[in-house]
Amino acid sequence: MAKAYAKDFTTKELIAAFIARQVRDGERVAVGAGLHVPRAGILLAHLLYCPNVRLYMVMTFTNVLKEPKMEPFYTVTDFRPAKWAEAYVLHDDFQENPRLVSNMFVVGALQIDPYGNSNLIGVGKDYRRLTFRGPGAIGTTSMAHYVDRYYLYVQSHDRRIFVEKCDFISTVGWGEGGADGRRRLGLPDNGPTYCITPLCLMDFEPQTKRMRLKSVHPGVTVDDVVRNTGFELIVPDIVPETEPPTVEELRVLRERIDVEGMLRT
Amino acid sequence: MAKAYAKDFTTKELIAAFIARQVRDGERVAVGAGLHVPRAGILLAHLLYCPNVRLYMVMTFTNVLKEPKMEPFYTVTDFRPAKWAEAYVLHDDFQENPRLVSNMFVVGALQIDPYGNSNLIGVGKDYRRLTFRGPGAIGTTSMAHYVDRYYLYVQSHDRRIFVEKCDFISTVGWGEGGADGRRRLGLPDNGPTYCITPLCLMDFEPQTKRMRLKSVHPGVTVDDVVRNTGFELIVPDIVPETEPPTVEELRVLRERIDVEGMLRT
Amino acid sequence: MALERKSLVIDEREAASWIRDGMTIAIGGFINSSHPMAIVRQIIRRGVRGLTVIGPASGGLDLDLLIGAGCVRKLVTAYMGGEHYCPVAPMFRAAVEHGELEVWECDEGMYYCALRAAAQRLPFTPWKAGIGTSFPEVNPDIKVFTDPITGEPLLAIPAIKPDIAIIYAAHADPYGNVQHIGTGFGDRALWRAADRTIVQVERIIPNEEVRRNPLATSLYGVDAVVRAPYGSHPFAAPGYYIEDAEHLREYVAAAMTYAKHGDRGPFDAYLRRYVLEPETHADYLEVIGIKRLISLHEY
Amino acid sequence: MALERKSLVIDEREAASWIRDGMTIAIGGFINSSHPMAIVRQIIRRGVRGLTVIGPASGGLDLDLLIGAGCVRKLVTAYMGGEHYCPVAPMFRAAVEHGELEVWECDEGMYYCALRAAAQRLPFTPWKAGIGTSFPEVNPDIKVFTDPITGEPLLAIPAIKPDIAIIYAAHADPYGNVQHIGTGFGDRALWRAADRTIVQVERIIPNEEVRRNPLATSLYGVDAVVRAPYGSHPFAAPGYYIEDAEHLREYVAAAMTYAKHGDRGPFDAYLRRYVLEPETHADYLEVIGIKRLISLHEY
Repeated sequence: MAKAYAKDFTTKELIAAFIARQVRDGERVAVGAGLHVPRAGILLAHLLYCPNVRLYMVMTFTNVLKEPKMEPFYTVTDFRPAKWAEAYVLHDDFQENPRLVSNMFVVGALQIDPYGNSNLIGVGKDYRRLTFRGPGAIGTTSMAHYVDRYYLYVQSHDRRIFVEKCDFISTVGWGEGGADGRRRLGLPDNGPTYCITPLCLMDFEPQTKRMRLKSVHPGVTVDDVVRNTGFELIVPDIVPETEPPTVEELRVLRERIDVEGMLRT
Repeated sequence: MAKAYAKDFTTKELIAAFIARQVRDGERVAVGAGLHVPRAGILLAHLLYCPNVRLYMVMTFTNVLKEPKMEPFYTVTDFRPAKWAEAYVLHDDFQENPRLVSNMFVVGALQIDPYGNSNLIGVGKDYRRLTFRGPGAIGTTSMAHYVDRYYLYVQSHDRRIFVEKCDFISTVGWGEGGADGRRRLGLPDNGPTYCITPLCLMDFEPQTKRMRLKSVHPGVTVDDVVRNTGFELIVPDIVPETEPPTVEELRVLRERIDVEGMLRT
Repeated sequence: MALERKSLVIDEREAASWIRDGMTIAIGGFINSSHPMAIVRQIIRRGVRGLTVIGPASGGLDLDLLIGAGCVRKLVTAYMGGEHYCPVAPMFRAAVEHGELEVWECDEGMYYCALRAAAQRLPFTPWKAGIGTSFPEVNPDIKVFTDPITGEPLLAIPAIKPDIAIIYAAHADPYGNVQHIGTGFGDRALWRAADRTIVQVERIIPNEEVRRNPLATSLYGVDAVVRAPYGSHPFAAPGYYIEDAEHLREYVAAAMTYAKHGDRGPFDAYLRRYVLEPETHADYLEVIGIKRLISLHEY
Repeated sequence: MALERKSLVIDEREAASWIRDGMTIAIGGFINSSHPMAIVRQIIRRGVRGLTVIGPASGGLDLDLLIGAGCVRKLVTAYMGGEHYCPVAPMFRAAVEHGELEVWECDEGMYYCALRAAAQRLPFTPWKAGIGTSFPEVNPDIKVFTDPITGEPLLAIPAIKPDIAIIYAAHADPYGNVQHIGTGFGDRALWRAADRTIVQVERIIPNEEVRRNPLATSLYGVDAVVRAPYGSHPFAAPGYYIEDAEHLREYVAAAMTYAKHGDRGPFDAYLRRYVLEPETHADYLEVIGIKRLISLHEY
């Protein structure tokens, strides 16, 4: 049966549907509080496709299959969603085996280079006198190391973010590139899978591990992407449009997950 | 006021009273299940002198000041004494900071050398074909490292235990001796304080860190000790008798701690 | 004569008096929740200077306030922000950009390695995540070394030892048995690493209540207990109240005026009104007002 | 069509079928308590050989039985005994003295270092306690190395990774949320280190009961759950029953006959009667008898 795609949706809803397709049933998946779009995508996967996902949410593990709708929460320390908890996760215990917390992870960034190395530390040539001090790496360095796959996710797409070289690297991507870019560093081969932006999806070309345009979101041209990317992007001859959410996905997203409409703006 | 010493007591009760004098108020003290005499000594200290001791007992922390009498227990996994628990201690968490579990520790041994190095691994020249396989180190190697002071404790005193050289060392004492015996190994200066046996108490002479006779138990001669020790012991000119329990200590021991009389045999 | 256990209860003034210039202190909680604010404000009132502060793995605006008040020389943390209230903590950002604050840069995994090394009295613990990043470059305390077993490169994360940890929890008995509501975030790691620990609580409970649920005892024995109802305000307290969004927005607006425009006026006014002028925690609560406080009760 | 969560409940036969010759398996509990005996006995029935067994930090007579039954090639543990029932586990002692069993010699601190390294996917973690002892000599996997920061000597304790951990707990829901009664000893460390975990429980409880007390959830998600009432017998089960002292004495007497006199008769008779002849865990319980079982209820 052909999928019934939705026609009227926002870019945020489109991205949530993409993220939903990345989740695999039975996995553990960390659900951030601050990143509303990835959170909605993971919950969408859970409610529609992955009943056995174990959600790591506000420092608890849970499964919300039976929840008719999710109330919103905005901070990782909001204790109210812990009412759904099946287990508490002590944050210090977490580091004993981060794989028990999540199989996939979403990493934000101030800067991203062509090989998917990313920076949350700050911007400036001199670490002792940064021109912009970032929030810090949070747990991204370690989580990206332990999960099976991670996703770069930014909420704007411009040449300040996508740069030839990050001023600092807080989470390693494919290193200096090449099929063995990570193995040369002595690291496992779990570099970033996709880079998700408000304009497009990008992946990494297997031989060079350089960023490659994979699809553009509706209304965005390849030129829009190229113009707003500060390094040379690999652009295939044919660049499809990003797969839209289905009618069912959009319904569940709006009725059960994003009840307050944060993704509709 | 002069202490009113008891007259009629067993060697086990004598040792319990000695151990009681080693405990300091406010400390954390691990109470083993299997070693009845040290356990009784620690409980005696708690009930008479150290109301703020935190007892680590059957994997819980507690304070039993208000208990009129302790019921006996024989295994570290007996869950019944956990009824007194103020906290549970996960055994894996324990190793995160062993000092949070105990400030003092009692170490048993199959063999002990003149510098207080001790062996729980086994007896034999070839580790691959031991003539007697011991129980293993348990946690003694690590606990003795972390506590402020530790005590060697054996339930018999003979030349098979007190040997010139241990076949294997599972808990390091004063190394190869000398005032800097442990510092030369890169270790802190918390080697064994006393060695407690059914015949006597021994300490370690400060310059050589060799074992030295400190006191003999009632009815034991210096010669009894020397004859049953397989290495040359430092014997001072005057060797006093071990300080007996007080009347009050003996009463509390018998009425509230050793109710089943294990120390009276 | 029956022996009695000694109460470890002190007030926030005595607790803050343990903190002296130049010490290394750890402050518990997580971003917008569970900070021992009665003690933090008293530390500011006392004018303590030159502190090395170990925040939670992810630090919040409590640390930002301490930085803005001039108490902090060096900060150990993997994140400094207020989530949706502000992406980067403003006074932190300004102090770093002006070269006035040293940061011990790490991620959360490395942070717990450093605390575990301190707790285990080890010089370091190894970590793999971070190979290929800038951490060993921006934090020279972190060394790349060769694993003695496999020969692969690893990071050596050195021990960081707090002289004193100051932790917020829901309850404690007078003898220092502490019970958190919820997970307690990384508070146990701070307690394990520190030489001494002070815990600030909403309520002091009887020892009998601790014994009723020993599974809930999160820190089995601390050195002092401070009672301060609403003591995490303006941050959340699991089981008691949510964060005071309006107050946090007021703080962020004041601090951002400095971070963006270099004007300390609004921040200093905040500091005077909420920290320096109230003499005690109870005085602070009067400034906030009971109406606001009860509006935050969790539901 | 409403989606449903998948039950992870299997029986002890299926659980034991996960264990294959030559695997590295971890078995939970502590000395005389909390061993997954229904699965252990089924492993013996299946005649599995060449196992590397990671016991608890301090191992008990459950492992002694596995050794006596010929399943074990190598054992990782810091202690092997039965406390006052027997100071050294008899079949263990005999196997070592005959050169038939390899021991990965460690103390409890080193044991958790090895498991943590496995859980954290690190080649090793460092440990200071043990410098000056025979451990690096009798266990060549443990290396003395020089700390890259201070230059002091340290032990490198290498990772030991269980393919499968088999753990006993009081309760689990059908989805693998596990709740211990009591501390759970070091079971969490085994679960964290292992690739897969099977938990054997007294009772399977509804998910709603798990949610009623999430603080009690000790292992948040395992791969399979086996229901086996009285499943730790003859060992204790916190909250359910104490150890069966009479049965343990019977075992020790049989095993000691071999250890002291080289006569396997009584041990083999024990093995036949209690392990090989009963086809299932329920059959084993019939051999023990309900009268004996209810006499062990904790009080």
